[in-house]
Amino acid sequence: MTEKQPLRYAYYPGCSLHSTAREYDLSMKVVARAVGVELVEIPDWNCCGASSAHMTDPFLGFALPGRVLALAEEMGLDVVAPCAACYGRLAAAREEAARHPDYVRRLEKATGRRLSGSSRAWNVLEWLCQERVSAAVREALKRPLQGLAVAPYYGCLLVRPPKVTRFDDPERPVTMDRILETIGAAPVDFAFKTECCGASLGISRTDLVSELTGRILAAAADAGAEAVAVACPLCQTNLDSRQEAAGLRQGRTFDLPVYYITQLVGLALGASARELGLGRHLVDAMSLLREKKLA
Amino acid sequence: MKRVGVFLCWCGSNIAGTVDVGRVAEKVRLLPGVVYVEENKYTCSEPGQASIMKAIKEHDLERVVVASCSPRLHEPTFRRTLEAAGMNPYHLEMANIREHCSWVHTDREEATAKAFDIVRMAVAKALRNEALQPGRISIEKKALVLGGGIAGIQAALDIADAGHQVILVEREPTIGGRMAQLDKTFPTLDCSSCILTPKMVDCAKHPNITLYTYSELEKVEGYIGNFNVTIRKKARGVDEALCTGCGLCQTKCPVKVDSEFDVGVGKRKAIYTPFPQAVPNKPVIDKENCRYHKTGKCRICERVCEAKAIRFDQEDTIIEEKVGAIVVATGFDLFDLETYGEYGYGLYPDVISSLQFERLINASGPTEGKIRRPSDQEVPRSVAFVLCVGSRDDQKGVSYCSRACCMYSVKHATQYREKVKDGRAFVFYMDIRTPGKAYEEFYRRSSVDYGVEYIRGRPSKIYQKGKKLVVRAEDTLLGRPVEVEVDMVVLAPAMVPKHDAAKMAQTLGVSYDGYGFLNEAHPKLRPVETNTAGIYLAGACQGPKDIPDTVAQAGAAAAKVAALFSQDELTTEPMVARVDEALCSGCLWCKPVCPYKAIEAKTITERVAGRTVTREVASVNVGLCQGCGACTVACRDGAMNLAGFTNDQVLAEVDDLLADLRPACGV
Amino acid sequence: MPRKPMLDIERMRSAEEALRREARRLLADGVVSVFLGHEEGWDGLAVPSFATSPEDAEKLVWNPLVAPHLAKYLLDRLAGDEKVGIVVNGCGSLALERILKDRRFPRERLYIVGIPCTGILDPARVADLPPERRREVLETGRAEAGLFLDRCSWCDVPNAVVSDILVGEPVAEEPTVHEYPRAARLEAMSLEERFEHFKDLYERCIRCFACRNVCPACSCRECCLDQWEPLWLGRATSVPEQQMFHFIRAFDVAGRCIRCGECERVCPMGLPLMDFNDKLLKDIAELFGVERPHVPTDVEPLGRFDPQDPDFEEGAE
Amino acid sequence: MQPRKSGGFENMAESASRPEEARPAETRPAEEPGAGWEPVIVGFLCNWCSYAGADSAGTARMVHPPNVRVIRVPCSGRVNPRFILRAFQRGADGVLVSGCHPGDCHYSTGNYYARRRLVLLKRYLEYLGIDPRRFRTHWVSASEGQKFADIVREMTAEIKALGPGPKAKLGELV
Repeated sequence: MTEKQPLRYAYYPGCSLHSTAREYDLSMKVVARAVGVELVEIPDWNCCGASSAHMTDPFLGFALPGRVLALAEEMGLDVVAPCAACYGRLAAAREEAARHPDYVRRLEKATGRRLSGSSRAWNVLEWLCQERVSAAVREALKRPLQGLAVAPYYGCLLVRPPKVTRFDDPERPVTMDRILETIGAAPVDFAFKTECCGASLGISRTDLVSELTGRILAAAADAGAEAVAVACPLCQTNLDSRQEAAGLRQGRTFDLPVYYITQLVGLALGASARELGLGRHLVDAMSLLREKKLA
Repeated sequence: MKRVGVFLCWCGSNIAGTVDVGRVAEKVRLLPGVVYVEENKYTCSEPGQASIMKAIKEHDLERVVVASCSPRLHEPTFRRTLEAAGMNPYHLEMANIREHCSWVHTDREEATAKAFDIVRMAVAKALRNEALQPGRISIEKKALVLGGGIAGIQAALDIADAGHQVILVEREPTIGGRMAQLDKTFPTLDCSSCILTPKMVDCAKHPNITLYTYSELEKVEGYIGNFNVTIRKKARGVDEALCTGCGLCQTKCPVKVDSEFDVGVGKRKAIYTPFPQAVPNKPVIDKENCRYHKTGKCRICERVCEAKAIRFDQEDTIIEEKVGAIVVATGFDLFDLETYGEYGYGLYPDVISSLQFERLINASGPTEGKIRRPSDQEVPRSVAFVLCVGSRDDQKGVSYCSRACCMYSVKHATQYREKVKDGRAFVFYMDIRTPGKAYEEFYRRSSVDYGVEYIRGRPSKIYQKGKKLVVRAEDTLLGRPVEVEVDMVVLAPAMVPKHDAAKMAQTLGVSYDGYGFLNEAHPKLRPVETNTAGIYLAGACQGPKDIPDTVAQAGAAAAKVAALFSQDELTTEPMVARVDEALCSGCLWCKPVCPYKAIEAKTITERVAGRTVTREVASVNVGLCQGCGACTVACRDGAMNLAGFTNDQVLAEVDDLLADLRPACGV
Repeated sequence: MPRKPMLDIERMRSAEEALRREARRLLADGVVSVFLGHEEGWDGLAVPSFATSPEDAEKLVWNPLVAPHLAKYLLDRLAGDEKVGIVVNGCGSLALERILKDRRFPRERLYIVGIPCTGILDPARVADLPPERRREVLETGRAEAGLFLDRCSWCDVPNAVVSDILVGEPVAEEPTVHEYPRAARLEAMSLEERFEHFKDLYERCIRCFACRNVCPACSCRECCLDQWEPLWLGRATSVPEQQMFHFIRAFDVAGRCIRCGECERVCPMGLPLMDFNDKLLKDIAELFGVERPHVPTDVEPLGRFDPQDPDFEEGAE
Repeated sequence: MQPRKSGGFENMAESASRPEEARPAETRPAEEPGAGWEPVIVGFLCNWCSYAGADSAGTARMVHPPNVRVIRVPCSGRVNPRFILRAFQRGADGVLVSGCHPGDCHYSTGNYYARRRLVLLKRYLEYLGIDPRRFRTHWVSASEGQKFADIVREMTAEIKALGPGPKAKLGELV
C-alpha cells in the first residue's frame, strides 16, 4: 500500500454536517487543523443514500456511496466520514464491491468512474485513534478536561454490522473511552453504549423515540455522567432535542449536554467555544464547562 | 504378455437383458492377451465359480477378469475363487457391467458398446496387475486411555475387567473430570460424586490399571497393535510414594488463588488437591503461584510434612509405553462467555456460568451449597437462566446444539426453587430439547411442581440497574418485548472442543471436524472408531454429550478394544503405497499429504561408481497405510505407487479405452 | 509497489571484492572444497564458476550480469560429504531454498555467502544494445527498467533468505502487492485465443529440456519425462505430447515455483514459458490465500489444505 | 474440427493380429459430429462414495446416458492431474472426477488435498484453452445415485452441444 503523507484525507461531510450538525463540521476542522491533518473536501460529492436508498434498491444503495468512494480513489486518499450513517454506507459499499463485481461494472457504466477498493472510509473514532493522530492530540493537548465525567455513546451504526465496519467490539466498544482518556476526561462506562436512539422513527413515532432516548440518558446519568459524547449527527440531535420529552416519560429531569467527540477534543486542544459551535446546542452546553473551568 | 481369461456374466436377464453378452464375448476374444472367454448365466454361483477354477487350470490363466456386478459386491467372492484355484487373489479385475451399465441403460446397442469398453479397460488393468500378499502384524494387548473423566474411567474399567492392561492418563492432578464438579445429575437428581467417586477409587485400585495423573501425552508413533506412546508426567513437587494425603500442607500453605475446580467462585492453595475426594489424594505444587518458587523463601509445606514428601526440585519424567489400542476421552471445554458483550459476563459479577452455578449449589463447594450471589453474598430472590449462549448461533457462536444445557438448566432451576422457596426462576430458551429417558417428564415437573417460569426468547441484552440485573428479550410466544429484573443470571455456555483438541488430534493422527471435535469413522455404523485403526473415541471429545451417552460410548469403545485384543495377529490390506527406492529423490513431499502419518524418511546406503553413498528416501509403514494413494500424486517422479491402482494401470485404462476413437455404439 | 530495480556499480564492486575475499578464505582454510560463483565468460557474460583453490577465487565476479542461479549445480556435488560454498543474492537464495526444502542437498554441507541485491540485468537484453550504450550501462549502471530481469520488477527478497554470512549492507525490504500481469493478459483473451496462443508455443518448442534442466524446482533423480514405464510423455514432438510436456512441467512445480523465470531466459526458442507458471502462482495466491507463493515454505500449498478452501460445488467457481 | 472416425473397433481388431476374425459385420460409415456422434467421458470415481453412488444409481435403475466410462480409484486424492490431461490428449471429450463430500472422505482428508489440486487444475485447463465445461468435479456420496445420474445426464448433454474434445484441435499423438 502506498503511504499517504503528509496525513491527508478526503473529507466527506454529508448532508448533516452542512445543516443540523454544523458544529460537528466546525469542530472536525478545528481538530484536523490542530493535529496537522489536511482534510480535502471531496469535490462534487453526493448523498450517501442512507437510509432510504438501500431500502428501495440495493444497487442504488451501493452506487451512491460507491461514487463517493470512486471520487476519493481519484484523489488517491482515504475518506473521513464524520457522520455515522455516511460512514456505514461507505463501508458497506466497499464490502459490496468486493462481493458483487457486477455492481462495480454497472457503477462504471453509470458514472464513468472506476472503483478498485483502494480507498476506504474512516469514522471519526477510528480516525482519532490512529497512532499518528492520537500522538498529535497528546502532543497538542492544552486544556485536559479534568473532572469531566462523560458517557461515551456510540449508537448503533458505528460498530454495526461488525462484518462491514470491522471496528471495535459491537457490544462493548471502547474506542471513544480511550479518546476521552487521552484528552483527560473521565469516561463513564454504562450499559447503553450501543443501544438504538430511535432516530429513524424520529418523525413517525416520537413517543417511542422519547422512550429509547430516555433509557440511554437515564443509564448515563445513573452511571454518574455529567455529559454525553457522540460521533453521529442523528444521535446528537435526538439526545439533545428530546431531553424534556424523555424526562417526562422517565419521570425525572435530564440536564446532560450532548457533545460531539470532536468538540471535546477541540476544547482540550485549546479551541474556543465559538470555534467549536458550542452555542448551537439545545441543552446548554456551556454552563457545565464553565462550572468545570473548561471554557 | 500375460494370459487373461474373461468371464462374462449374464446375471440371468439382469445383464443379458440389456447387453448382448454374446457379442461382447466375440469382441473381447480379440483383445490382446485374452486367451479364453466364457459366458455364464450366474458367474457368482457355485457352478460359475467352479468353471473359473477349471478354466484357470486348463488354460493356464495368469489373470482373470470377471465382468458382472459391482466389485463392491463380489470382488471378495471371486478373489476367494482365484485363491482356491491356487492363483494369487489380486490377479482378479472386475468389470462392472451391471450397476454401471445394464441396469442404467435401455438401448441395447449402446449398452453393449459400453459393456465392451468396461471389459476392455479391466483387461488392460489386469495385464498390469501384480501378485500381492497381505501382511500380518502382532498386537500388544495393552490399552492407553487418554482422559480421566467419566468416559475415560468407564472405558478403562471395562477394558481392565476384560482382563487387559490399561494405562489411564489424565492431565489434571486427579481423575474425575467434569462430572466431579457437578452437584447432581439429571433427571434423577442422583448426587454426582456419590456415583462417580466409587468408580474413581475402583480405577485406582484395579490391578490392571496404571494411573498417570498430572500427565500429558507427548508423542504417538506406530500403528494399530503397536503404538509407541510417550507420556510426560509433570513434576508434582510431591513424592507420591511417601505422601499420605493428610492435607496438612494445604492447610498451612499461605498462598490463596482462584480454584480452577471451583471455576473462580472458590479458592485453593498453592499446594493443593483440586477437591477432597481426589484420586490420587496427593497434592501438587502449583509452581506459578508457590511462594517458594517465586521468591525462594517459604518452604512451610516442607516443614509441616511429616512424611517428608515435598520435593521442590522434582522434574518431569518421561514414560514410554507400548500399547495396542488407544481410547481418546479428552472431553470438552466451555464456550468463552465474554464473546457475548451484551450479556456482561466478566463485567457484572452476578452474571455467572452454569458450571459456576453448579459449584455454588454443591454441598462441598465454596458456599457449602448455599446459593449466594458473588457480588454481595446475598441469597438471590430471583434468577434468570439463559440457554444457548454460544450454541445454535451462527453469528457469534457455534451452529450446533450442545445437547445437555436444556436439561441441566431445568435441573438448576428446579434446584434453585427447592433451596429458595420464595425465589423466582426464569428460563430463557429457544427450544427446550428433552430427548432422553425421563427427560421430558423432568422438564414438565420443573414447571408444574416447581413453578419455574419459561420464557421463549433469546435475550438481547443484560444490564445492571442498581443492585438488579435486567434481562431484555423478546417473548416470541407473546410476540412482545419483555424485561425481567433478577438478582442473578446464569448463562449456559456451549460445549466446545478442548482448546488443544486439534493439536491432540494431530499428535494422534486422527481427523477432526471444522469445530475441532474428533471425527468418528462413520456417523452411524462406526461411531466409536476413528479413521486411524486402533484409535477409538469416548465422550464429548467427539461432540457434545450428556453423561448417559458418554458412559454408553465409553463402554462401546472398550468393547472394540476387547474385540481387537481377542486376536493374536491382524492381517493387513496389501493394496498399499510402496516406494521405488531407486527412483525416490527423498523430497518427502508425500509425507504431509498422508492422512495416516504412514510415511517417514529412511536412510539407505548404495554403491555409486565404487563409492558408498547414503541418502534418504521415503518409506511406507504398511501397518499404517490405508491405501488412499494421496502420496502417489504428490510424488513427481512416480517413485511412490499404489499397489492395485498403479500409475501404469490407470494410464493403461485411459489409453486402451481411447486407443481408437469410435462412436460409442460402433461395436 | 516494489522498489524500482537499479544498479549500484560501486556496491557491486565492493561486493565482488568481499566475495573474492570470503571465497579465498573458505578455500584456503579448507572450510569448503569448492566454491560456486560466477566468472566472466565469452562476450562478458557471467557463467557459473567452480573455484577449488584460493587462486581460483580471483576469477569470481559480481557484476550486473550475474543472472544464472547456481543452486542447481549442487546436485552434481551430492556424492561425498565435503562442504560446498555458494554465493546467492535474494532470488538466488530462493532457488537455493527450493533445493533445500525439496531436501535435495543437506544444509549442513553448505556455506552460503549472501549478497544484498538491487537488481540484475537480463544478459540477452544487454547483448542487444549497441556497443557504446552497452559499455555505458555496465560501467555507470545507468540502465532503464526494461533492461532488468523480469524477476527484478516484483522482487521482495533483495537480501538472501538463507545465508551464513551477508556481505554488504542489507537492502531495505519493502512489502509488495504481487501482481501477475502475464496471466492476467491471457485471462483476458477468449478460450480460443488462449488455445491458439499455447498451441503456437507447443509447435515452436523443440523439447530441448533446457527449461527443465535449469529449473530449481525440477530436481528429481529421474525425471518422469524421461521414464519409459510408465510412459508419461510420448517421445513424438506432436502438439498433444508437447502440451503434456509443458503441462507436467508447470503443474509439477505448482506451489513450488519461485518465479525466477530462468526457464524462459534459457529457452533457445525464446518461448514465453512463464505464461505457464504465472497463472499457477496467481491462482495459488488467490485460491489459497498464499501471499508470497514464490517463497518456499515447509509445507507446500498443495501439501496442505483448509476445510474452508474454495470448493467447486455450490458456486465457488 | 475433424470428424471422428467410426469403425474404430475395426482398427483395434487389426492390431490384434487376428485379421480373419476381425471384421465385425456391422461396421458403419464415417459420421459427421453431431449426426449420431456420441461423446466419450472418462469418469474417475472414488471407491467409497462416488463409485458406490454410481452403483446406487444402478440398483435403483436410474437410467442415464451411456457416455461415461468409469475408472475406479480408491480416493479422489489418487487422481493425478496428469491422468486427466492424458484422457483429453487421447481423445476423451470430457472428464469427470468425483469423490466423497468434504469431511466424509473414507481416508479422512484425501479429498481435501484433491480439492485444492482440482480447483487449481480446473482453472488451469481453462487457461490452456480447454473448455471448463469438459472437466467437471463433484462430490457424490454413496447414497446420491440420483445426483450421479443427473450429473451424467447434464454433462453428456453439455458436451454433445460442445462437440468433440480438445484432441480434435490438438491433432494426433504421432
